[in-house]
Amino acid sequence: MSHLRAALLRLTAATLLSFGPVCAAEASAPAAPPAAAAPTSANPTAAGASAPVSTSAKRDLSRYKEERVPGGTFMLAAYMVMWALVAGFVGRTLLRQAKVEAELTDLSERVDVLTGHDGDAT
Amino acid sequence: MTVARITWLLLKKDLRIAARSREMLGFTLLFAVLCVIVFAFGFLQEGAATAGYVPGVLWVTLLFSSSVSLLRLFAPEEEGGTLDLVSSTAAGTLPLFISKATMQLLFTGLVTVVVLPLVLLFFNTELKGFGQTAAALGLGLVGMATVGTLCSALLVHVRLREVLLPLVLYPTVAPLLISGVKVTSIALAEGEGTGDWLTLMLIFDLLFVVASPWLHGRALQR
Amino acid sequence: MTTPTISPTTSPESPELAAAPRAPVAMATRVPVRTPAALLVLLGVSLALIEVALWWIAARTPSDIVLGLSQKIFYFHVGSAFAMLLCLTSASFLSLADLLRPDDRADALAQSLLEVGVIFALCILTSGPLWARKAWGMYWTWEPRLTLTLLVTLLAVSVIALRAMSADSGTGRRVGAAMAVMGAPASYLIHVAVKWWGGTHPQVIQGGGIQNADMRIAFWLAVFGLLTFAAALTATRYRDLRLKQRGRAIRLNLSAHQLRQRRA
Amino acid sequence: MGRDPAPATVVKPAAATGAQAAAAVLVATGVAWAAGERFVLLDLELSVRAGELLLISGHNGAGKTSLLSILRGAIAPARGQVTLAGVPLEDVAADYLANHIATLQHRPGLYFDLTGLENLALLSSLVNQPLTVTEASALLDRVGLPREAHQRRVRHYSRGMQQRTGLARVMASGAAVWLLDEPSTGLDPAGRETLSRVLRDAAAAGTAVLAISHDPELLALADRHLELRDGRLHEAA
Repeated sequence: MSHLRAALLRLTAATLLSFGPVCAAEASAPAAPPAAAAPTSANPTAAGASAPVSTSAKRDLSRYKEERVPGGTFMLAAYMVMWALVAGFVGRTLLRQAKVEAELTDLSERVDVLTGHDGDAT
Repeated sequence: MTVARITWLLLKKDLRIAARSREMLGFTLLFAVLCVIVFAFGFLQEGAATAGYVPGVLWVTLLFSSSVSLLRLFAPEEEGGTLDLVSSTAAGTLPLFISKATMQLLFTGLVTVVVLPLVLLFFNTELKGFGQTAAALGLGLVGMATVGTLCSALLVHVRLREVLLPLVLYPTVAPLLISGVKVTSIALAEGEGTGDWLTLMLIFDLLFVVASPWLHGRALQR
Repeated sequence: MTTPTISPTTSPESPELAAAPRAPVAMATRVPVRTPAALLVLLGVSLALIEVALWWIAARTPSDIVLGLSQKIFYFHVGSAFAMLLCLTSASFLSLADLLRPDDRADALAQSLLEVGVIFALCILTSGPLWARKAWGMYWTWEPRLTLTLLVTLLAVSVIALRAMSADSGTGRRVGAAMAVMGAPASYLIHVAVKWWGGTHPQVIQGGGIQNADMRIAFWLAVFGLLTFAAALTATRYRDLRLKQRGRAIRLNLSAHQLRQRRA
Repeated sequence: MGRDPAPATVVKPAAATGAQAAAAVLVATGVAWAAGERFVLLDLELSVRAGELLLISGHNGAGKTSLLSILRGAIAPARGQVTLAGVPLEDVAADYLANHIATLQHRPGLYFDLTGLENLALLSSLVNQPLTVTEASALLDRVGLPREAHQRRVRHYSRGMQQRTGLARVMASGAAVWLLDEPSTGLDPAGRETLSRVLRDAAAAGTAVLAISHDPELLALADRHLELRDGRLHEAA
């Protein structure tokens, strides 16, 4: 089980580490109008050539100038919640599995006592 | 032949019981009327209920009242302990399913006949595109009755089924509900292009009508 | 990993019971009591893919002109959606198989797939609105794909709750399986909802695909990473459920043993 | 009476291996059933012969009702099997089973919003033994249901009257095996008298009658009396 736990920790750490600088960059950048959003610091080369996701064309851009939704923070929040959900599920699974395994050990001991087998009879 | 004969026997019995316990039908109708009134209150804007809500109110009222009657659909069998007797006939569980689905269809049909004019009246709307609306309602009711009967039958022996029934029923009939609302709003606005939606409803109906009795038989086998 | 070893010889199954024509519950075949190596490999591969994908998204993919960083949720959002649809539809099919021919393995697998599917559905239902706040200006719209996803998630949750409530009764199992089967059309509809109902959901994959090479790489890395991760989670849950079935069978056998001792 | 309530020849006995085996209609071998993770019935053996009145007793929770459910094929045993005339129950079609095994459980198996007569007419046609009104009426007379009650709804019957009508339904089914769970519940002394007479007559006509009961009146009448203890059946003292 320790493999799983370690892997999960690593994953979470990696998420935070990889997004940390990106978000810091956005947070510190002056609130520029989004239409002119600068390429992020982590990504100087590709941004110029990049095409935005196809849906952006139709959008009314004026609203974003006023609203300034902190997209980066939202993205980070989304990733955090997603990993928290998965981690919660995995944690619960591990707990349940540990319980089932303990129960099985206990049961096999009881069975051994009843049937007169040695514990390690294979 | 056996299927038809036994189905008729069971249906006749259900009709007789329904006629003797008319309260059930009466209360369901009252509930449906109450639903419409509450919706009218809820959607009151500047002293008038807005016509744009008519399709939604109509379909949701039908869905709610059909859940109410679905919860009572197998009550006669449960009360007297006859479920085993009527589900092991020479034609299997099919007659039971058909008779119950027919009962549910008749029931919701009656509710619709009362609710539709009432909604139009309360929301100050004229009935336009009657043919399309009727077709959508017909298809929607058939689908809702078959899936509903299946849900009701599945949950007969399940605790907390009052809560579980909507949880199964609503996602399953969601396609019918969404297209029904679409068709009704297009028809009321005398718009074009209900054909695709009606076809979609027909496809789902066919799927439900074929799959529901089969699943019913599989899930309730010994 | 520390796991108990239960050898077949320690089973209290007496010969005449073993020869009985019907197995009681879940006696069927071998249960993997040791965590299989394949599972660990699967887990390692998925985590590696996910980490590479994360790095790629953070370092290589461009930022959207309008959406800024919030667009970067897209990769894992769509990956989770793939995983959810795959999990829930296969759960429906396995439930159908279990209805046709009861099989403890199909049942356990369907259960684990449902649970993992719900987890990914919850991921979508949080990442989606957070993206939509920036893109559509609101957290939630009654858009067909969103609505259907929510409905199907509720259905899956109620199936899981029903199973938890009805313990190991045959009725609960059959009813739950039938409910899972009934969710299949709705799951399929989520896939085609945007096309049919003309929702506002972006159609990146169906409509045109991704132009930017880095974005495409990040996207497929995330998708395969999440799919393998879902498989690993499912396998873990499945193993757990199988162990549980095994434990139940052993406890039943113990009770048979005790009953016989009392008679003697 | 229009016809015999329990024709004995409906179930063909399996290939005879002896006088006893030939008469055994319903046989349970090695039956086990578990509630949760505990066995309630285990290694249970039982054979019910045509024409006998068999009584089963046992303390509460001993598994009597579960045994009845297994015998009528409503639930599959965890282990072992039950055969009807030599055929395992899981291979018998549901309607064949319904035609050949009639049960009376805690709930009488009647529609509460139908009259006694209507109930008999409907439920007997479902098992291919349709009764005429006269026949149904005669049956209800036989179980001692007052004439004026025939046309009333079962909902307005007393518990004992419902039990009598349920018994009439079992008689009308023409089944070769009767499985009755506490048949004397709610019956007055006259009703018990009637019940004893009906069961004795049915057994005499070749029906295999198995009843769960602690009623001394029935005990005195029974051909065999078994006690369910520790998951098995024992000859009662």
